[in-house]
Amino acid sequence: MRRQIPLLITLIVGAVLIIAAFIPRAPFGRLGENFSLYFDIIAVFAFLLGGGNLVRIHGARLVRGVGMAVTEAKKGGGAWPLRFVIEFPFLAFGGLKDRRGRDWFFSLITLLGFFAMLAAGLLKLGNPSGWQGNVTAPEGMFQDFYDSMFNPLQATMYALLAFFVASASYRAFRAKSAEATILLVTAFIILLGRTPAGAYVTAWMPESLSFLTVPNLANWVMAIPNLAGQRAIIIGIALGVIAMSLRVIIGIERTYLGSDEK
Amino acid sequence: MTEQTVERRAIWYLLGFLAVVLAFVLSMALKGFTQQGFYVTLGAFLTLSILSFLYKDNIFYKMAEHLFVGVSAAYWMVMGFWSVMVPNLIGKIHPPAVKPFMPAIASQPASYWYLIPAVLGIMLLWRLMPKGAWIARWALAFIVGTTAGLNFIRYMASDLLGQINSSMVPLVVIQNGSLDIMTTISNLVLFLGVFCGLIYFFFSKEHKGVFGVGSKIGIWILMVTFGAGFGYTVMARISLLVGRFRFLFDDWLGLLK
Amino acid sequence: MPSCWVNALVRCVIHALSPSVSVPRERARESRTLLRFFAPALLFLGLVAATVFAQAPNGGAAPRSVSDPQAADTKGDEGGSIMLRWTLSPDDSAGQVTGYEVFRAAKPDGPFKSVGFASRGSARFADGSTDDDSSYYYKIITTGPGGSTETAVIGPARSTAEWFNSNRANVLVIGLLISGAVLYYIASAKKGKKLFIRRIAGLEAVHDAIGRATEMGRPILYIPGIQDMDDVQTVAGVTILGYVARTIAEYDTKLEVPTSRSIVMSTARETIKAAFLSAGRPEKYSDDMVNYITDEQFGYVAAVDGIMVREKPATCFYMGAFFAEALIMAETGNSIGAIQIAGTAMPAQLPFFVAACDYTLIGEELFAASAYLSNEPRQLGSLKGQDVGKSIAMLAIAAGTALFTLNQILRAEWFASAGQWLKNLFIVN
Amino acid sequence: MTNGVNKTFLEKMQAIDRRVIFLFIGLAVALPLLFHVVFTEKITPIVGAIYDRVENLPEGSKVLISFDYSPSTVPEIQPMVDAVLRHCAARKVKIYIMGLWATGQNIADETISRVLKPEFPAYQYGEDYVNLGYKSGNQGLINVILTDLKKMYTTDVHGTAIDSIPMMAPIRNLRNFDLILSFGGGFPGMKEWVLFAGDPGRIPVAGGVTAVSAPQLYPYYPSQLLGLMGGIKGAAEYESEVIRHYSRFENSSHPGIDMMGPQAVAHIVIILFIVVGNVAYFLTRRREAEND
Repeated sequence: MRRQIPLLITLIVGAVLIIAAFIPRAPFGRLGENFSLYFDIIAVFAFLLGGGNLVRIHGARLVRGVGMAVTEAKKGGGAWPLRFVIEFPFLAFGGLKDRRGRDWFFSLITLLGFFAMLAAGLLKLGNPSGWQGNVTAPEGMFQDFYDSMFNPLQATMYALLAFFVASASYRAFRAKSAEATILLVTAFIILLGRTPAGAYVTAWMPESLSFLTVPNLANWVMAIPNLAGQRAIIIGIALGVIAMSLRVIIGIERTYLGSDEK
Repeated sequence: MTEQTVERRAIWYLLGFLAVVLAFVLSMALKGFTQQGFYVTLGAFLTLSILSFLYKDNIFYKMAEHLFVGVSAAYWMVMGFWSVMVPNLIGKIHPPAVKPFMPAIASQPASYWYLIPAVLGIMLLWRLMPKGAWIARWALAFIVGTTAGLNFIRYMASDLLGQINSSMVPLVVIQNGSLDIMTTISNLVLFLGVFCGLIYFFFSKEHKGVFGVGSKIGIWILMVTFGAGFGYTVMARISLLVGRFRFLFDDWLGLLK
Repeated sequence: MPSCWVNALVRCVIHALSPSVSVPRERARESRTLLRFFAPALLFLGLVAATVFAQAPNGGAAPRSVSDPQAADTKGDEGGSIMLRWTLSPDDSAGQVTGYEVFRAAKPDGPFKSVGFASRGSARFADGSTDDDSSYYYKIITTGPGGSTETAVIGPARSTAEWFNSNRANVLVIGLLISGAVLYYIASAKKGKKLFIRRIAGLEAVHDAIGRATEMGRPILYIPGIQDMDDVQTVAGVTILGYVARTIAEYDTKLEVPTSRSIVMSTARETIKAAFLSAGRPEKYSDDMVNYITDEQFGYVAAVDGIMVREKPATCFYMGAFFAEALIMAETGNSIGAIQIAGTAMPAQLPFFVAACDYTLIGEELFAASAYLSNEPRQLGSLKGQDVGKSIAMLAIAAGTALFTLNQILRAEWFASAGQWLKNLFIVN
Repeated sequence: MTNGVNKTFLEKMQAIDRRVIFLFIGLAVALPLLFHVVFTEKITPIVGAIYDRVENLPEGSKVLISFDYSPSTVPEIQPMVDAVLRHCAARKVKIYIMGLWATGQNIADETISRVLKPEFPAYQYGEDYVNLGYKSGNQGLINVILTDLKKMYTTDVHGTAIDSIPMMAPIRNLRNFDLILSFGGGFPGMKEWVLFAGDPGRIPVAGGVTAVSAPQLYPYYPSQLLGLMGGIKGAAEYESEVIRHYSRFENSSHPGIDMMGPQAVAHIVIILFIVVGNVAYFLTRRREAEND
């Protein structure tokens, strides 16, 4: 029973949404749209699960780690709080022998960041227009935190890609096989074509061969063979999604629902 | 580890820690001890901490990473609360309740349909209860059913039909009585590419003989696509790094004019 | 005045074309003089006219009006909309038209109010603000830099709601065809019909990769994408996790699944729990295998990179929807020497997985993976059904291409219209 | 002896430590930035299509600009937005600003106060431009406002009722716009605008995306997508074109053009590394073949 009801829910919800796509009249016409809105709401409820998990894990590590660090400091005897302060960097940055509590200081950072941001946002601290103001209004504490921490962290993490893209292309673009050579040659043309250098390399070509200049070739590769491959991939994906959705709806694919037993 | 080495390590750690604090304070002195100066310095400090990961994992990266996790998790929760929970749930079920926050929507009529996601959300949370954790599966079943139903139609209509539609092009293009060579070649490549690409994806037929040749061409076309996608993207990635360097050089150090 | 010129032109042309036509001598001489004098000038003027005609027949003047305007209910909608169609103004392509403004009134004699503007080149406009209980009258005003002209009042038109979205009839038919094929092969596989499924290298490698982690005594990292459960790729990623977890349960290997969404965390826990149970090892399962990190894409990848360099997993799986973080993870995974198996239907990220991972499931293969790994006849049957879908797509593309090609070569109207008909079957509404 | 040394050198060239590559990339970006290296750009048809459409919009046309990105892609997207915004304002069209991304709202505010207010003082809020702000719902939001904008937007970003904003009077839904411009790169973004607004509503959609998303959008051009700016190069092309036609913008900032310098150098560095790797690979193979 515990398994049948969820399967039935999936079947009904999935089938109704598919049928509703063909009925423009209310309430069917807006069903898909409304269900998407419902999903967003459920996702916010779920934040409690995720956030709870985050706090639980880091909280536990913090408590355990601080305990261990204090024990460690007390071992030296004398004025252990003073010892704790002096040895703090050591005790905080991985100096503890027991793995389970070693990263306590980092967990503390996570928790501080989490609660500071949460408080600033939920209470709209420092918001120029108070409760009614937009939570992301400039000068609010939430936005300040965002600008000074979230933004540089996010942008830099993203920027790491500049380095990784270089190391990956150095390693992967090597003419070891027919496929790898094609990959290499195409990437090479496009790379050149995206810079002013591409235009200079083939600038000597006569007008009649202009389609062979690197920028034109790069544009052609983007517009034609790339497009062909994209289309094949997209059509394949669409069929994959259709079959997968059907399997889910009729209940053949149900690993996500857990087991029959409790 | 003897007690002495531990002590020595602790001292080194302490010195390192102080050096970082000092560097921070000095950098702030450059920008002026204002809130703005503090924020820019903090941003630069975090930027450098993340970049240090390129050399190897270290405590600066680890600190930045942990801060990022905490701050960003809370960020999305707050956004979810103010942009979904308040206007789309509370504001729909009991509009007067949101009057202190969003007076504009407080007078709209209540819509009790939104009790559905509320109930499903609570079901999902039920797994925290000691008993009846299985009830959460009902909510999951609803979510997965919605995903399956919506995506079935969405991919069917836009991706499948749309791409088939635009793949129908003449293989030979004759303009004013003469062959348009460029377009003809392009269309041939396009057709062959889509066709062979699809052959590659066949699961229930062995890729041998003519079919094998088609599938081979299919892989080649896919490789062209991947090479092109890769090459095209490099630019974007470099731009991001340029953005970070500009921040460091300009906003923080004031080197660019 | 212009008609006079046209007359002269026509006469000249007739004379030029028919030199042998017997005409009174005087008249003939007159025409010849006319010709001699005017022919070069006329030829020049004709050329100019021809070019100008193609661009701006009545430069500076108001554009000519649209013709054949019609107003009728928008078909296959929920009501509240009337569709207006017209034949473009002859001046449209000449760039003398800026657009078409649609005016509406409740009575044929007005007052008319503008309801919208269709830009140059568009021959239809949907007035999406009608009330199903009222009748409306319309007129269409063609505007251009030189002024504007309006059509006569058309109407009355009413909007109605329909029970069937006729614009989507093609989606219905093709959907039924493909679903039918999938269901048919599922049913026939259930009856015991043997199906051939080709080898998918990335999936063959799954067992070895798990075995390797066990031998090395290092954990396995599984990333089910960074999107929520409303993305079908995440559903695929989580189902594949189910099969991977079943294999892992048989070994003594640590599994780590960091997730970037709370709902995915819940679902992944259910999935792994069930997998361990069906492998007969429920006691080995713990909720700590799956942890929520953060919804933020780059915060998530920062943490995953941290896990990679500190715990050094021997095997990394990336199955689901990925964005830019794909390469950050795959390159870090590569630097620690992990075996990496990726699968995504994000075309933009496929190149990076192909470059940095050992095996990559490309698009459709991601959705086929769970069926393939399950090795269950019914699931495999659905793969055969997918192939039928591909055959339909290939047939349609081939037929459409053939018709359009024949039209180019033979210039026969029939091929063009047949091709267009076929193409329209696949139009997206 | 020499042979042995060479071989190890070749092997080294085949497996350069990634940190060496990282260092070179860092320098390739930092040095041109510090020493201000710039190149000139020529417009390509796919970008030109957008430029021409905006250029030919009659005064008072209604253009919707959607900010669908976050600070992480600002360096790549913002130059396009600035250039297009300047162009639109120079054409005196009415600009409607919104965002599918929560993060887009702040960026929009920032853009308005940095570009629109100081450079076009005649532009009046509510008359010539309006900021509708962010609403959640992704493609669902587009779906709704395709038929009824006021269902989702009852106020603008400042809380002013929509009905009291003069330029909102002629707007019932998305179909009332002459052009929709989306800037972004992820989900939701341009693809959703095409599928949920452009196609069903037959509204011209164009805009700019990060270079990584551009190849995915090529299939929609030109039938479903009017034009596309891909990455910084797209921005640099648009900037060059705007500057070429409007002398008043000669002294405006042009980050796209500025950023092409580091771009070009970094690209060449990557290309060189690929060449070195391949040459070393071939030499090793040939030597192995000779030794056999």
